[in-house]
Amino acid sequence: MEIKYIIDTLFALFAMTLIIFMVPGFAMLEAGLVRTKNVTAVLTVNVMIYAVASLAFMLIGYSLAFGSWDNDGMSKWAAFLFQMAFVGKTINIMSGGVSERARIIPLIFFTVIMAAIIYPLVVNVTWGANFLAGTALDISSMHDLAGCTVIHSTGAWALLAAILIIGPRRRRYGKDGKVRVIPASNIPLVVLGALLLWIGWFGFNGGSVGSISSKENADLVALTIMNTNTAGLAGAVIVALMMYLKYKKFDITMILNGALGGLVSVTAGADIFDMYAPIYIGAIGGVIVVYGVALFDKLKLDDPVGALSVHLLNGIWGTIAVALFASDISLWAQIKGILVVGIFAFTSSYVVIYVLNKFSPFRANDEEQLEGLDIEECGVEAYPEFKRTI
Amino acid sequence: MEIKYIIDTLFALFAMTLIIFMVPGFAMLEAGLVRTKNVTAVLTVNVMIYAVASLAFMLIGYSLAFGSWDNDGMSKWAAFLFQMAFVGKTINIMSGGVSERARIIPLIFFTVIMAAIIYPLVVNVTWGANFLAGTALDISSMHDLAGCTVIHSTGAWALLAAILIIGPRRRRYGKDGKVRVIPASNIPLVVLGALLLWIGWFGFNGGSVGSISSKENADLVALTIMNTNTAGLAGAVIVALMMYLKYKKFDITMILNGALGGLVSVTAGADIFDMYAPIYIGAIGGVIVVYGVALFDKLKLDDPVGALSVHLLNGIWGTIAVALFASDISLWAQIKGILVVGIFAFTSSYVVIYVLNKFSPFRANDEEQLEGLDIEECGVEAYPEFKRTI
Amino acid sequence: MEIKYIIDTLFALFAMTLIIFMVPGFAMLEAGLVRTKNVTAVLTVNVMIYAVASLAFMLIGYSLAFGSWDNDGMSKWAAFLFQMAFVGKTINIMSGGVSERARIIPLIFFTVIMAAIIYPLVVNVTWGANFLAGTALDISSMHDLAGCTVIHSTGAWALLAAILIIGPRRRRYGKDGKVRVIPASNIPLVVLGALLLWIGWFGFNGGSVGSISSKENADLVALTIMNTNTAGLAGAVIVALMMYLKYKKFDITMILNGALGGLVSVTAGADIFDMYAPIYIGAIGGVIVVYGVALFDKLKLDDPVGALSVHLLNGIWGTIAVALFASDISLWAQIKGILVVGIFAFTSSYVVIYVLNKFSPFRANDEEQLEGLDIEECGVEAYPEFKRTI
Amino acid sequence: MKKIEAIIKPFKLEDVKEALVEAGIEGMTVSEVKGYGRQQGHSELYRGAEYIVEFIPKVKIEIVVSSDEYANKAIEAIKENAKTGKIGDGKIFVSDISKTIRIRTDEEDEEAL
Amino acid sequence: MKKIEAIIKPFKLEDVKEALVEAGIEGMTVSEVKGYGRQQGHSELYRGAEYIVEFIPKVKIEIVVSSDEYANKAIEAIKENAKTGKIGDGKIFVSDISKTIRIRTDEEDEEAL
Amino acid sequence: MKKIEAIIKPFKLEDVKEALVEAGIEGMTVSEVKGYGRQQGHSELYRGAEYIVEFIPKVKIEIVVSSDEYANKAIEAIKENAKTGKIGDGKIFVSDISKTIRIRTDEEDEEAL
Ligand SMILES: Nc1ncnc2c1ncn2[C@@H]1O[C@H](COP(=O)(O)OP(=O)(O)O)[C@@H](O)[C@H]1O
Ligand SMILES: Nc1ncnc2c1ncn2[C@@H]1O[C@H](COP(=O)(O)OP(=O)(O)O)[C@@H](O)[C@H]1O
Ligand SMILES: Nc1ncnc2c1ncn2[C@@H]1O[C@H](COP(=O)(O)OP(=O)(O)O)[C@@H](O)[C@H]1O
Repeated sequence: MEIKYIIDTLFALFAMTLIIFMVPGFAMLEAGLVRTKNVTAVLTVNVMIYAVASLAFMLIGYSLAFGSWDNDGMSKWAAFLFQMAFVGKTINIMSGGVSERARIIPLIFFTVIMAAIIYPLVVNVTWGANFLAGTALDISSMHDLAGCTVIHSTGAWALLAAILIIGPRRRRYGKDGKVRVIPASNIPLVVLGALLLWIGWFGFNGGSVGSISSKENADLVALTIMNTNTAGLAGAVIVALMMYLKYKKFDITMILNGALGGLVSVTAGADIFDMYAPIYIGAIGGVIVVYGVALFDKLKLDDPVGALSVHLLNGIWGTIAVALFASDISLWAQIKGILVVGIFAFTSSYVVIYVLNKFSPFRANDEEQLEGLDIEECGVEAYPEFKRTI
Repeated sequence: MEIKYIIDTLFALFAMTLIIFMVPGFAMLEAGLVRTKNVTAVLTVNVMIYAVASLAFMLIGYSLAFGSWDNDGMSKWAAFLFQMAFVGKTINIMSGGVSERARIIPLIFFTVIMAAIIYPLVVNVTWGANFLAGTALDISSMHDLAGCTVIHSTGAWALLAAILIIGPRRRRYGKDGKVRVIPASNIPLVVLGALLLWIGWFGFNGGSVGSISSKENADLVALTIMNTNTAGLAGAVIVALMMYLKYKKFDITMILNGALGGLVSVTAGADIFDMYAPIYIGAIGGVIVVYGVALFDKLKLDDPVGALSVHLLNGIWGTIAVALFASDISLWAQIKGILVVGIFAFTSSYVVIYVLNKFSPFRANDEEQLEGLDIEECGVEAYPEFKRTI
Repeated sequence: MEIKYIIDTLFALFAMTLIIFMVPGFAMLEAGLVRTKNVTAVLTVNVMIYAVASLAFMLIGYSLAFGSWDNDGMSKWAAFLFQMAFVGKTINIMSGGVSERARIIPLIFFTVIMAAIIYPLVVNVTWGANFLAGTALDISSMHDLAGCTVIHSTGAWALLAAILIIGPRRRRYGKDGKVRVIPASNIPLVVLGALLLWIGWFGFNGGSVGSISSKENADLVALTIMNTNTAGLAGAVIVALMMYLKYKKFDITMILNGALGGLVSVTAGADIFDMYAPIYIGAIGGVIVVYGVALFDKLKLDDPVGALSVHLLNGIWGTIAVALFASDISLWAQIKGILVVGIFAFTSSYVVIYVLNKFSPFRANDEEQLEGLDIEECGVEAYPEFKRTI
Repeated sequence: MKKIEAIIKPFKLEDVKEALVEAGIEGMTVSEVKGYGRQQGHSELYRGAEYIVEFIPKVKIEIVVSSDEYANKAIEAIKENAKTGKIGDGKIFVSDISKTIRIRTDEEDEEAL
Repeated sequence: MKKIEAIIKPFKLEDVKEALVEAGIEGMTVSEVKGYGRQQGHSELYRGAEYIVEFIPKVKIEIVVSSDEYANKAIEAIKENAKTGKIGDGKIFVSDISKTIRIRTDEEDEEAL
Repeated sequence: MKKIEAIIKPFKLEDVKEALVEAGIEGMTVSEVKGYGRQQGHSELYRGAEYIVEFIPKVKIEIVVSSDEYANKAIEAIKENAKTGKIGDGKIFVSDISKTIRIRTDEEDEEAL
């Protein structure tokens, strides 16, 4: 047994490390997607989320989620680290979607509450101690391998609440209802960030199998990583095709969102799909992103990085897909899980953000947005020596 | 035996992950080496190659190469993932060398054929099922640990075919025969990319040992990684010296090419060299790059990233070096392998590119090249807010 | 026993790989912190340090440090690779702090001597063969898990010597004693670099436990990584707070230095602290950085990346902290270790740099600094197509 | 012919451009410049130290027009649309141009505009 | 003295510069500007949405010459070498300069050029 | 009114600006340009091949002043502070401005400066 303990500890540390690559992953992706005047601010937010969320989770959230630090299968420190690597992601999803207008201080307050309470409660009723066990709201039979609902939807529900309260960026939607396109400022960073996220996903989903120390589990982990990758591939390919058919051009910003959508969509069931299902699931995930981005813009829900489409719509789709593409999974259990988590995550986030907003307004005013959050919030320009074009 | 299965699965997943870091590695390297107006296009090509080649290899190529998915030593999914991580590299080598002028659509078509057929056939006769077994063309006795010939030369032969058909970039060679130097646009990206490739090489070569689950294999894997690294070091150092002697300056773009040349040159035999041989092999690899780059420019073979020198010349040199620096390796077997693979890879690529080129021309015309492929092919500028200098 | 050998070899290779990510980590961090005209030069220095230091350590330093290449617990090649991954860091610390004015050639000479002799001697008397054993200077009872003193202080003492000899950057300190602030040129690279260093630290400290192949060691490794991470979190949070209280702004360049300071400060004892101690240790480390940066500027010791505060002050603090926060560690043993290493590292570096400086002056003259080291030393502009602002 | 050079706040460019087009000005050349004047620069941070950025980003618009009438139209359009009422709104300078050529057609003066 | 300002397509700069040097013009100052005129901007994409980039990169060349003769030479060199015949080739503007100084030597006017 | 355009070496900007402010010049507009003249460009490397960068970074300062007196003050300030004595120090060009407007206040000419 000792050898299993050792190998699973090593495996968890390996998986954890891959997930931590998502910290620069998110940071680079978002730094590339926003305008140069808001780059330092989003980077600062990303660093602060990692720092604050991880500490809050260590001090409060982890116990709340799992009831205890004990672990038989591997070092409890490794088990913690693996779980800790997740928590910031929920908040990254939220912060990315309100970037270019949300101030740092209230985001940090929200990070504390999300990492210490909201997310741990979601984990509690799904993967953790489950205080709802035995009640009508028990959703522990939902199959959600690595957080399609638990992480991606949770973060994106918080984002939806935040967008509703904070509103769109200055001049994003014209008086005449026209949508003003605000392009990404640094495409290499976008690509680097997306690819680091992609690699991190191997640890995210593979590590969520929880153990590699038996022949079956070794197969399961490898299959999970393969399926994860496949869905990302399919998401990228389908969106490339859609872009080419529409514009005769390959819009890389959308293609990468398609890949990420594919990756989210396979996250709930990567361990129990056969090797072909992820092609369909990921491709549908990609299509969802393309229509989702347009839809949210029509609804004037301003989301600079496309997080609502990538994480919310695909978080839902991916959780449902498990019931459609894997056997022995109850569609109802999946939907119930989506609903319970969704209602809880959205409502609690809405209330928290609403209240925080009274004390420490999230929204930078028009003048601050015009100047850029970098100077207002950080005092540090991202590229001070580079001449900006108009 | 179960424990060996588990450890080798974990090891393959670790090695595979390192190789996947070569996806951002190639992407950043090439994005840094091309002009700002072609950055999005090369990034898009890199992402599409990963997506399309991996899917094609999964659906067709892998079976063609190995005859079956079965695997006793480790999870078959892990074995597949490890092999899948290789396939895109061959095409990256080719696409990098025709960047700044090759259109995306025909590159994608070529990617499908390369990943589904050409590369799998090369693998088949070297590491795989070997349909040439017993014939006069049997080259399975060539020692090529991690693809000096199988991957690097194959990709570079395809590149040579592509350059012959597509031609140089607009105004690269003046009417008077003068070579116009087109400098790299973003050196930090070049360095980041090269270093990510370097790290990926540990997985590439180390993982190619195939198993770490015995004392001998553990030593072999560690020695392989050490030798790989050493050759890269030697390549960098010798080129730095050469540049300093010639210009009293350290041309980092050449130094990194030297390091990559060193890494390629040790790829065939890193597992069977002693710890000193890679110093010589890598240093010679570096020297080859310096003269190679100048040579190909004299031949008017326009290769913006130096791939012919790094991958073709050093692919050949590295494969021969095994016979020179390791015992019990037949020089003739190595040369025969180089020839058979080279003739097949070059001819088949040439025919495929030639035919594709009739239907979907590879070359962006002069006006499109002037405007830059980013706007023509992707509609997305890489750095829209940064003012470009003339 | 064979299985332990295998697992520890795999573990060392994993840890080594993470440390190698610090090569791009340092490179990106420094490339982001210096002005655009010196970016290629610092990148070149970083690459040359990795190449030259690793080779010198392989050919000379490793034997000098450990007496022999033999290893029972794991593959000797893996053991070497893990140690080799350290050596460049010492010099990175030094080179970063004299960037924007130190020429490449003398830096390379110093790299050879540091990697072949100075650093190996420090290792010899702390982790290695210990030629001081039994003498009054024996410091082998200092607890320094992963090089708080052995690596960070050693490198930073060399830096202090270098700054004293080389002097500040042109016009950094006005005639009137005023300090001219020279801001970082590329914040995304700074963040990317710092986060890669952070991840590398997991391998650095975790791997320094030396073995994961027993239940106790698995726990120890996981705890070490967790503690490492926690101290980085605490350093970031405390500095963010200090910056906000002082300026109502989040200065990310300082926050990241705080995180790095926290990471250094926990490096000596991450394996023997409980899970809460690193919060205090890292937070103090962050505070030290804030005051340290200001202090060194008052002393006119010009250190563009803050290495003296991050590595020297926190190297000392972290080594002392072991005695304060862990039981059974002698404060005197720690202080003695700091002193012996400090005096040796500073004096030997000073002499070497002083002598080298006579033959090959370190300092680029004012005109060269004005033009920028990129053109003077490398002939390669980092961002030739990007228009620079005044 | 008159040349009108206006230094304005960058975010006003779009409004000004639209007003100019409406006023019948069909061509213009703009560039990013830095201004120094009464408007105070802001302070920035680097590793815990503050410093002042004195030069403020502005946009310069250059328009050559064939007649005083157009010049006045252009000036009016700029004045109305670049104004925020806060320090730093910028300046308009008018000078004489003695000759204009359209490179494509070799047309000169009025015809070239 | 005359000042010649030419707005041209960026990729024509090298040809124009060489022609100017051949015509005996020893100095010039160039800058990157954006032009708005009859030439249409192109459309770009971002996450599946299209938008138009209206301002087109151009290069501005400024040359001060001492005599009408040189002015004409310069204008000819520019006209011939900047022309593609397609919309957007740009404009040449000529104006007067009342004084020129070479900073290095304090030379003035003709001698400073 | 006079417009003074000076092309100087970039690292001299700070000194020149301070001297101008001391001379009572309250406003100026600067931009990054590239110069071509007697000063030779430097050579750079790319993958082992050398090439020449011909255009040299310069800074252009534009100042509009109300009187010849101020013009002379400005010219003196620039001449003294931009000089290094080496080739490439740059040029000063003076021309006439017929009208100036301060956008914020609609003030004109002298009052606008
Ligand atoms: N004398 C001048 N010559 C050239 N440009 C000037 C002059 N005075 C002001 N400017 C330009 O006009 C801009 C605005 O001037 P400023 O004094 O800040 O405010 P205001 O225009 O409201 O008086 C400056 O940033 C500078 O670009
Ligand atoms: N009235 C004007 N004032 C200043 N610049 C102008 C004017 N008209 C055109 N330009 C400049 O000349 C460029 C070319 O003009 P455009 O109308 O597009 O084509 P063409 O020169 O072929 O008529 C524009 O992009 C702009 O930079
Ligand atoms: N005739 C000219 N018209 C416009 N700008 C010029 C002219 N001659 C020189 N310049 C500008 O002045 C700068 C310095 O000129 P240069 O001939 O190199 O040295 P110097 O000013 O010492 O004679 C050039 O880089 C260019 O920007």
